Amino acid sequence: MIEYIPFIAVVGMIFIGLYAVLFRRNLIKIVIGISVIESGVNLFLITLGYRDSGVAPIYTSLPAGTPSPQGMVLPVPQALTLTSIVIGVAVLALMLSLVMHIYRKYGTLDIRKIRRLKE
Amino acid sequence: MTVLDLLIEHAPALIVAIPLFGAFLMPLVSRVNEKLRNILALSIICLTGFFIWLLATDVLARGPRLYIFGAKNLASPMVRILFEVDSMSIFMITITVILAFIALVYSWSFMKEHDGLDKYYTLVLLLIASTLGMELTGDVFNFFVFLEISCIVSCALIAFFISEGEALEAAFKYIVVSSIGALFILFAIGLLYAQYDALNIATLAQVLKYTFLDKIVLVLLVVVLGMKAGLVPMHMWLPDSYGRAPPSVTLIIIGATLASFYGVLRVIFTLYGNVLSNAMRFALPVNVLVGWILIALAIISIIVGVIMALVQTDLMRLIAFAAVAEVGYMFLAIGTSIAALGSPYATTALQGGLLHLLNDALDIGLLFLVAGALYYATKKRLLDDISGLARNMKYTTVFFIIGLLAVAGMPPLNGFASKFLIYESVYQLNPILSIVAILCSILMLAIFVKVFYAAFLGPELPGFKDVKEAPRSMLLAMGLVAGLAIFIGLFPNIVIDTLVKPAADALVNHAQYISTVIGGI
Amino acid sequence: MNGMSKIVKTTVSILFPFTMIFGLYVIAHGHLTPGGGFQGGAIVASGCAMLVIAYGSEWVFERIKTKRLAAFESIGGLGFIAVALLGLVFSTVFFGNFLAGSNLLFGTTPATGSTLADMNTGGVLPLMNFAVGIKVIAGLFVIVLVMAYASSQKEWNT
Amino acid sequence: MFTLESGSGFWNPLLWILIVFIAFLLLYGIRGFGRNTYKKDTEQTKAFLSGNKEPSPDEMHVKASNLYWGFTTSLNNVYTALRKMHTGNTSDYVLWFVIILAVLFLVFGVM
Amino acid sequence: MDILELSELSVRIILGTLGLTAFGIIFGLFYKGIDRKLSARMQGRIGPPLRQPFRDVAKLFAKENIVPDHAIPWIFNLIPLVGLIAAISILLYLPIGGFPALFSWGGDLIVILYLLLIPSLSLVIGGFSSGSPYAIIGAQREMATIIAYEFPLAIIIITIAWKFLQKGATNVFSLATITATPVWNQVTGPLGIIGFAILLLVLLLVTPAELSKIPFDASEAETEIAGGLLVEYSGRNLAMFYLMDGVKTVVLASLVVTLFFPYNLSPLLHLASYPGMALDILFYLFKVFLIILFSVTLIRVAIARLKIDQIVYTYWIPLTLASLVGLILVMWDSVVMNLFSSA
Repeated sequence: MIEYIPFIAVVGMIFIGLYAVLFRRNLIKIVIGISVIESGVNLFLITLGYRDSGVAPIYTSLPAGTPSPQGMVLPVPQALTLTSIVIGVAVLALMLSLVMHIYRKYGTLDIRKIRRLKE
Repeated sequence: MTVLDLLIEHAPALIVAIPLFGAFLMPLVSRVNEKLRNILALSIICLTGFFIWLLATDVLARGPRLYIFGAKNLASPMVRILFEVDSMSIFMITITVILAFIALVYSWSFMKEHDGLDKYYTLVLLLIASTLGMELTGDVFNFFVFLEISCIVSCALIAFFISEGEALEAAFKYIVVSSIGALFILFAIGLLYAQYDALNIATLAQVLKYTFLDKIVLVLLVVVLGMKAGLVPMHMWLPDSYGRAPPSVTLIIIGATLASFYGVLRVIFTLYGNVLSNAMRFALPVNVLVGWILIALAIISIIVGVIMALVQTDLMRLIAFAAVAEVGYMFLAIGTSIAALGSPYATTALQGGLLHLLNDALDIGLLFLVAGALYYATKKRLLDDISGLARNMKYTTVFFIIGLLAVAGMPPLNGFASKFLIYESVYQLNPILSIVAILCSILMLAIFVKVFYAAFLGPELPGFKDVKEAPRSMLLAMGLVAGLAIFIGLFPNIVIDTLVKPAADALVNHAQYISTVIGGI
Repeated sequence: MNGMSKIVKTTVSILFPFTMIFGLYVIAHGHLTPGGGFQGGAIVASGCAMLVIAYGSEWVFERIKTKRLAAFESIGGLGFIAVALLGLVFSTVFFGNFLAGSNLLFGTTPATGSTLADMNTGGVLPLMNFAVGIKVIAGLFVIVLVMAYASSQKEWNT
Repeated sequence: MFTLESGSGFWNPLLWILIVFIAFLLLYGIRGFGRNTYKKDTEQTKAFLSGNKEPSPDEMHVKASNLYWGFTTSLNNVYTALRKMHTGNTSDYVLWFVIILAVLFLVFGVM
Repeated sequence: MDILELSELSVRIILGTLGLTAFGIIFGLFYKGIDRKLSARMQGRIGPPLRQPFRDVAKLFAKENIVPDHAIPWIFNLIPLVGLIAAISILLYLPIGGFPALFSWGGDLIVILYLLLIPSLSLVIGGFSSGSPYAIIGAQREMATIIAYEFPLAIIIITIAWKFLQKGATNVFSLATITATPVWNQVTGPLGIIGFAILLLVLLLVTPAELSKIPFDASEAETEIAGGLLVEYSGRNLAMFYLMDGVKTVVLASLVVTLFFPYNLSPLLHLASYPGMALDILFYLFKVFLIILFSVTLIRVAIARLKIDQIVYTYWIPLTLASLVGLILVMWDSVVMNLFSSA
């Protein structure tokens, strides 16, 4: 059971994030919601690569007696997560700067009022 | 090994690397000279086009190619980062590079009076590089990375007219929708990796078993990529962002949108190619189910697209809704070919859909360029505010007429050739599909005749006495697209035989795609 | 944003060099330890962000030319692709690791097994880490600086 | 070779262009027999308005959004529904995405 | 393709175009004369002589060719010609006079459906480009009419092709296939015959709208918008539109003949060579006359003009539903017959 907790957390985080995007009105909260979804997905990737009592996958600093490569956690999901984090930073920065500019033009952060483009 | 062989061998990497290199070069060059920067950007695209031409001649003659990054020995390609280029990828990158070239020619005059152009060119080249990467990669995770890059860059470009609040709003909507979509794609990739320990499309396609998780992955990928391609009812971001981006950028964003469409094709035909027709659901093979779902969404897209376009007052937004309908036509053809996999008309439908992909890019692109020229000349966006421009803008009028006839699918232009193939194949699945498609294409005609009347015909309003014809580079760009549209219209068979048919065959023949990787080189 | 109190400023002045060194260390050891260009770059950029918070964005903005930072960002990106292209020239493939095993710069082959880390290994990886590091430092610093400056009182009112 | 064949029919653009070209030459010739002069800048080049005086172009111009009025009015119900759908609210955009996702999950038997 | 075939093809194209242009224009005007004479007799008038349409054209050629101030001259002048040329080009794809179509390998029903749009579209753009409010109102009505009647027309064409496909024919949109075995021979039971009869009726009712004849001529409506989209046209430009109308009448009647009555008398009477051909041509002209008599003359004499929303309603609701019923009957035809035969 205990090994499922991370996956439950992943689903929980994705739903919390979706909730924020769907039902919160503040732009900043929507941005936070997207960040939460992203963290959930990253957690999912990291969990995939986890092995019970595994060590960092570096050959030169392997503790003595660890079977290699069975004793290491998987490096590929970590690489994926890192890439995803980097992308996440870019998306976050872009969204926040857009929010700043939108606030200047519209004078509000309410998503329901930022809809000059419709129909 | 001659130099030519060497160039062809490394072409897949260079096609992505050259625009990327150019993108980072732009800020440095534009400190030196602005004209030099424009020339450099164009020549970078020409160089990319040259490599694409080299690669295309080779791949079309000899079958798919692999390119493995960073490895001297080429053993076990399935655990490496690789590009896999088959005829379908060639088809897509050809379209992308043509659009990119035209957009850059157009930007020369169109963007002249704006500042921040060094960033503009950087972003445009980055967008081109990421779109090309999406179409070349043989690896789901790299597909995600390129998709995200294209999202971020498109968002920044949509917000390029930063003094307009609407542009910012469109960009924000775009980034929210597409980043959530991309995260779901990453989630799906994680699910695939968890089951099969592979990220490579070919390897995954071979071992995929259509388990419970694979169903989730299929739904996630198809829905997200469908959203990025603009399927109704997930299309709302598309009119917003197409309508507010600079028209030259819209042309390249059309390319990125089509790359998402390409993603749908890859997922269904290649990734799930082995399992779809074997698995059952509701006593139907799953490929029929997927096909009919796509057809249903496509029909809704066509109808909603044309009906909404009929009442738009903003010209670019109107064209964007027409683009939604055109995407619907593509999905209609593709859905038919999936639902009727293996029958002779499925091939026709697939060819028609792919030819329509090319035609849609050209026709909608041409209309956006004309709309941009009108905006450039009058600084007005709304159709109600302009009138009688045919007197002062003769060439633009001719190009618009070509675009109008092409997008409505009137003979003898390119739109007719592809719609002809679509009508004459989808009716075999169900006659109603063809009927709706024909009717909506006539509605499309009505929409653009209205635009033609409102913008070009009608009495000469006092404010437009001294409107000038668009500058030469914009005319050149429009002329290029119009020429291509006429060429494809008059000689559809040449295009079908050289590009579309190999692409359709490559899509259906997923075993070859897999064996290129698994069977080694 | 105006600067904070004298205590904060002094503390930041003392901490700033250490943050820089730590960040540069993470960049330089990217091929040996967890970390690398992005992570180290992010640490350095956080150090710079600390500076922005303590001294106020206008103070920093007057002393740093954002244009130059943008140029650095380009140079980082160019360097990365240039190294990859050099791989094409000297090795046989794009991203080819032409330095590994060549006994030149970063070219020695590390001993197998659990040994002390050897800086002089990794081939082109450290070079790429440096390129990415430069790009990330410049990029993130520009983002932080421009955002802070744009939301500062002086800019907001215009 | 130049005929596009779909398996159900044919379309040869070149043939059509040739036909149109020949017909154009012929009919342009026939048209040339007609009189091509008219009295410029007189009352007869004004728009025909049943003898009423011609208003300024601005007033006479039928605006684009008034075109096809009959058609849009007869589809009023459809337009009301579609306008309601296109709210312009970003949350709704994501909501549609989630709805389609949920529907497809149901169809494919995931939920 | 060697040089001989190529030269034969080019001769066919040139002579065919010239011949069918002459045929279309002469018989278009001829049938126009008959139509006017007959409708006058039905209304208790004497009516003009049969050669009156020819005189009309000759008169229009002698009149001033006025280009209004608000028009865009090159579009305004080009458009009537484009419409006439497109209407004539359809004749080359249709079987005329009992002979097989000249270029049945060059275009099929979908092509004809789209080529039929061009004359109507030229009327619309001509109206829009003349810059008069009457013309603009007429043009937008014409566009609405096009959208309206295109729905049932598409259903008819697709249904016929679908039925041929079910019977195992190839190239089902090709007119050569359709004339080889008439649609009435494709059905297996009474349901199919009823279905095709409904479709024939709908096609006959679509014809007057294609030709903008009363009751579907809201786009011209002389009494309310003074000729509508033609109001600013005069002289030889109007003559081109006049000729286009005549050619389109022949085209549409020939289309109905081709789709539903592709019968010839000569095989029945075992006539060969020239007498047979002459008989076929006369029979074809008679069939065309019957169709024009019904769907142009009779309907326009019997019914008053409809408003534009009534036109859209007529085509989109009753006629579309009728043609859908026809489609369903044709689709279920063999299914139901199989049920009977198995029971």
